[in-house]
Amino acid sequence: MNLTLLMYLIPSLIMFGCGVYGFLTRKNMIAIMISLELMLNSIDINFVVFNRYLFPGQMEGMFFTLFAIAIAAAETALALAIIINVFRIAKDVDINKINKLKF
Amino acid sequence: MPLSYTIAVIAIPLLMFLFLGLVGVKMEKKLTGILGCIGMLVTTVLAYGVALTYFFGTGEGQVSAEGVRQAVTVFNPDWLSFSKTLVVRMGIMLDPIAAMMLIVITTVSMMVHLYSLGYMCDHHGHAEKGFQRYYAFLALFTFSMLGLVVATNLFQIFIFFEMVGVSSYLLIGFYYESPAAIHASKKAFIVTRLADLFFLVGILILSYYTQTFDFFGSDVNGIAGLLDNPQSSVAKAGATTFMGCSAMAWALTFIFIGGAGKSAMYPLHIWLPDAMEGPTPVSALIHAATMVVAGVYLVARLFPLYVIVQGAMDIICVVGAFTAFYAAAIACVQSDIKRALAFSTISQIAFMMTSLAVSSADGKLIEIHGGYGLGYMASMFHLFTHAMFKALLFLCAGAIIHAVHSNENDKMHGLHKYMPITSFAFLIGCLAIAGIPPFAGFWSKDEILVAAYEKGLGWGIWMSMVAGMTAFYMFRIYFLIFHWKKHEVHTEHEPSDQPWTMTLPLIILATISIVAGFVPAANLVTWDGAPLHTQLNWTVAGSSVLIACVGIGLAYKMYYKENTLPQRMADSCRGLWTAAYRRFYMDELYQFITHKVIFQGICKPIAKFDRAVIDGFFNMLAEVTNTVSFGIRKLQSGSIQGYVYVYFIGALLLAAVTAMFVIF
Amino acid sequence: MEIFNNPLIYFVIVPLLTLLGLALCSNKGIGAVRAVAVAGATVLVGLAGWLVYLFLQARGAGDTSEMLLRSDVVWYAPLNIKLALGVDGVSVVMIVLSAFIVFAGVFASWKMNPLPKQFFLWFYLLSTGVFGFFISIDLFTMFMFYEVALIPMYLLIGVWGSGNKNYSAMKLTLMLMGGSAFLMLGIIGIYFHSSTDGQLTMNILEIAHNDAIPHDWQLWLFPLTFIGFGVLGAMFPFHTWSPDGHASAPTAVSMLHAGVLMKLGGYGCFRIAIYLMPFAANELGWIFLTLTGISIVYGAFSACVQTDLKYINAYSSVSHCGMVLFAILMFNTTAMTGAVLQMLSHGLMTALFFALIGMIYGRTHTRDIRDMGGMMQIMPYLGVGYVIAGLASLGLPGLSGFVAEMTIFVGSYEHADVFHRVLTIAATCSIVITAVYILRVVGKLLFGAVQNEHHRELTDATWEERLSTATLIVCVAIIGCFPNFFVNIISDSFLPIVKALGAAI
Amino acid sequence: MESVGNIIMYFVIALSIIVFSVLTVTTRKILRSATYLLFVLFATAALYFQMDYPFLGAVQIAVYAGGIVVLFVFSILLTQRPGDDAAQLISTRRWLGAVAAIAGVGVTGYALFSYAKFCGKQLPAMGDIDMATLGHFLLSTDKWGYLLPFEAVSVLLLACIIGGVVIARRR
Repeated sequence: MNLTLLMYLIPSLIMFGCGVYGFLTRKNMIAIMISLELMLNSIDINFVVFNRYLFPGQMEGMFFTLFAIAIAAAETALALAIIINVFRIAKDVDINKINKLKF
Repeated sequence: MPLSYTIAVIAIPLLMFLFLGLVGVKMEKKLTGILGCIGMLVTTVLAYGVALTYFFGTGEGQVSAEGVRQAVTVFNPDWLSFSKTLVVRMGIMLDPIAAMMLIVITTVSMMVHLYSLGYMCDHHGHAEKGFQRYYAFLALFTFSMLGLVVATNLFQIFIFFEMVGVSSYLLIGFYYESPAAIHASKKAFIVTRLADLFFLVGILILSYYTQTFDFFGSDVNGIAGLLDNPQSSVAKAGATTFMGCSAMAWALTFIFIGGAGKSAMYPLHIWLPDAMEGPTPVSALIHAATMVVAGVYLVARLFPLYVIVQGAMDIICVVGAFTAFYAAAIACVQSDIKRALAFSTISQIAFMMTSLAVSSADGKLIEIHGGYGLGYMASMFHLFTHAMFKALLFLCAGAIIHAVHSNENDKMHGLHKYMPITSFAFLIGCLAIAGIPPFAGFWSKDEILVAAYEKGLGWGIWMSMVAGMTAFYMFRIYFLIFHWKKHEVHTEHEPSDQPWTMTLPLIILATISIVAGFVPAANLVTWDGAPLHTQLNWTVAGSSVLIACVGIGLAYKMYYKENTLPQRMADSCRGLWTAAYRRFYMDELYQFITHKVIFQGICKPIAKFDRAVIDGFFNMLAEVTNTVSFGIRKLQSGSIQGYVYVYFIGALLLAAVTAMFVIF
Repeated sequence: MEIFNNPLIYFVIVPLLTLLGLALCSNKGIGAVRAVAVAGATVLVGLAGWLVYLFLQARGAGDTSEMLLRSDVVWYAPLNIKLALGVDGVSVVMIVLSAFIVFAGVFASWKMNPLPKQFFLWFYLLSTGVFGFFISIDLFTMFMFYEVALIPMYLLIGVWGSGNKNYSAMKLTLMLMGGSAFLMLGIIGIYFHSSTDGQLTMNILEIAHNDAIPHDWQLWLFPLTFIGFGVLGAMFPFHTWSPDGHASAPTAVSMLHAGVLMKLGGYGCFRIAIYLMPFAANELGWIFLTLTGISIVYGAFSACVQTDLKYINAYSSVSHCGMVLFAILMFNTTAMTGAVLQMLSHGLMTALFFALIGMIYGRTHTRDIRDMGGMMQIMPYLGVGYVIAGLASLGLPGLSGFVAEMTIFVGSYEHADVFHRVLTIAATCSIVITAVYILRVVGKLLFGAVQNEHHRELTDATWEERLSTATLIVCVAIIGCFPNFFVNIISDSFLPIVKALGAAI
Repeated sequence: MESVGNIIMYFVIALSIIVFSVLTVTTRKILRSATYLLFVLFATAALYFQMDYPFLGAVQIAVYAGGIVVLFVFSILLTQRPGDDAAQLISTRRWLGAVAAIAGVGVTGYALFSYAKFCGKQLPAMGDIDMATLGHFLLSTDKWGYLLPFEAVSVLLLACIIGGVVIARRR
């Protein structure tokens, strides 16, 4: 039995699907962020796997993942700051109830 | 120019109108009336001077070598230039009929001005409300009518047609608080306006082909006028035909319709009886003597064209003859004195129209110089005499109405004892209109009958019959008012002859009615200016006097003393009598057409269509935009998950499609 | 600067200075506002008189150039947009008309309430647009001033209007803006075909002389521009803004709108649509001629059954303005002269009508003729004014309406084509229908018994109202009595247009 | 042929990724959700190690597992009252989400499987990446150098820090 490229892509794909599901269904903004992390992570895996399998001598995929992690960290930090701020004002983190700016 | 002071004849009434209209309102009522009378008196004197100078003077350009009176254009400035050739000028032109009309208009107008001083006051001699306005309007009317008759071109006639129409509207509606007066004035204006529309279309057609409005060309533009050479004018428009008639025939017919509206020819007569809602002197001036003959004057003015275009003449002839009879028949049963006189006026004007139209009876006569001028002369002569005695009759009627405060015959009866002067004046008027020699009407009507007999025996007999009816209905009115039975006094004071301001005009007009027949009209008022040699046709004259006497006798028998004969006769043909009394339901017909067809059937649907369909369409555009906008707004929900969902599905579809392309 | 030597520019500068003056006035107290507004209007009337003098003098001295008092200032060089000024006879009379109506309008809105200062500000901004439109001969500048004249209308109706004012203001503005959208497309199209040698231009004279617009483009651009202006000229079926708009607008705005703004439509139609695209005008003229013919009769019939005074006049305007466009489409000097006379006449007498209606409405607080009657006894001055306006409208000789209508009818009938002449005869029918609705409203409103006893306590016109109406009545009478003076000024202006039309067949 | 240890390792990683991913998005307790995310991130880190990218695995653990998840936990604790359950989801919403997710997985999976040959590639051999090389690449301006993104990210992080401070500061 060989560990093929496909075998690594499948968990990543499922992780991404879960992320999509979570993002679409959750109401809590933090949960949505968590789902977002899942999706990001699955993409990171893909980059790494493709890099490793297809271009083993190079490191583009790895670096891309590296930067993605860094940016994701920044983004998450900022998003969470906003969420907490919103919570302070609206006393809620339900995305459907935060519609004061809608119209 | 010896006649240049004619402009004063026109200008004084206009200035009087402006003065009385703008300043007079602030002045003492009686004073404005007296000022009006003085102004009118000056005008009258000047007009007589002009007319006499024209008829008997031998000034330059007035009479040609053959003794033919020429039309004199006193002045003729441009007023409105449509194009290089089509120019409307406002001028003064004198020819026999214009000069005659000057006399008619100023005389009657003078009498009415004077008469109104008394009539427009209540019994205590206080002037009525709006006295100044009344005199202003009278001046306006006089101005318009004078402007009309001295017109140098067709368009000027049209302009003053409109002006007299408006003055008539204002004067009929003088008592603007009474609904009947408003209604009558509106009706008069709209009916004549409708006729004017045809007049306008006629002018448009005519001017399109002849490229001129002027009757006579002048040195200024070098373009021949309409009447300089009628044959060529007709030839210009003769070639073009539309529905079988030449353009000229259409034009002349339309112009006649315009005249028929003013002259109350059937079926455009309906406004005239209602116009009697105006003050009686106004009826005498406008609706008996002057404005209503404007149509006759118009046809007479264009007579050289009409004689060539036989088709148009035939229409005039038929309309005139029918109207004469129709109106006479209605006049026989009317109970309102002014209405009866109004129908009598219609009938008499129709006489004039017919007389004009029978002039060209025989094609051969056109060749023979002067052969067909008899009817024309007769018509103008009758216009003159009729104006005098009809004004007299109306003024008498006014005096009577002023005395008994009613228009209805059954409030009058037996007034001879109380108002002898009025009675005599009225009798003279009746004799004149009935055609009893030596009163004025005899001479003119006789000529008309001769002309009609010349056209054909049938026409002659028909007109003689109508003449007989005229005698009958006039004396019916006379006997019913002044005899029939003893007068029952309805008001607090007995009726009596009116003050001198009202009686004097009666006497003057009665005198004119007696002597006017001896005016040598045949020498003065002919279509081409050349004297016409006529002699009394004793057969026609004798028979018409006989017929008139029969009519009078019949009226005497039926109406001199109270009896039941008229009632029995009315009962015996109840349907006919009612129909005649209701004026053969013409008013109802018009009412139906205007209200049911035009107002309810056209105007209302159009107004609804406008609001519902056209406005609805634009509102719908707005509505659709609004709806779509609100629909689209929902997509902008602000829900991030919704956006992602849509985005994700879209991306998936795109991926699926791409995948398919790549894989297969 | 060179341009300040041109008297025309002052027709824009004076309203702008008046705007400035008004802006400096205090918000409280109406006296200063009135003084500034009256001063501005008086200066404008004086300027208009001076312009007529200059014009007659130039023409009298034998200057036969198409446009007088020309001057060009480059505005935006890359697109060759210039502030091109110039007037011919038509512009001169339109400017005079506008000046008089602004003058009368100021007095008609003497007691404007609330916010008089702001009202006059917008009022003068509108005037600026109107005057600017008439003095400029550059497409871009004209369009700009056109928009300047349109936009204030929204606020003037929306803020100072009556009745269903928001709806009307919105409807009026949207429809006119829709029209100007068409117009802008047309103008851009004209611009890009304005010349064959690559030097594109916005100047009307140059475009007309280049005669470079290809025929197939003309067939597209002509309807766009004609409809664009036709909407403003209340052409059937784009007239529906007019009844609602007029009904809601305050008096002076109705006056200015019906009196001047609607004239922009007719003016633009011949100055831009017909003059620049004579081929398409000949080809497609009959379509618009039919529409305008419908307008004339349709508007008149609709007016017969209205009960609101302003609606009657709005529909009557549809009929009369239809006549303007109708005559313009007859393509001969006489009819086109008639069209301009009709613009003058309609401008003055509709302004008079709206002024009187505003004054009556201000007293009775109703415009429904069924609720009124016998006004002649109560307010004779206004009553007489109304009768004169009515008589002018139905074409009494001696007042302006007659002269204009007759010139139109005679000119239209001179057209050799049978179709045109039949339409002319159909259009003449409107003189009867006009008489019907005018007499109907005069009879119901002024004559008869007093319907409402409270109306007996109403007063007659005040001095400023008398001044406002008398100005207009005198103008109407002057045109009606001395038409040749105006015809002589106007008619030569159409020679180039008629020549272009003749050459393009 | 892979070593059995590697294969077992793979299955452990794959299963934990799948199971914990699903649990992350299905659990109704938000704190648990964050915990499961932590497990997913650990599994991912393990995967990186297996791929012979130890540095990346270390970064994953340090930044993600160590930083972000802690942030999550803190913010959950700040916004959530203890014992709060997420509200029951509306079923239509759940179904729609599921459909979208499954469709996405389906489409992508289909694409993957239709490239089975390509996907069946074996793990090629790769030399060790030492930290020196990595550092050179990160800070070089040569063709494969990443100095610019590196600096960009550092500026981003700075901006992020400032932004976080500004946003979270109590006014």
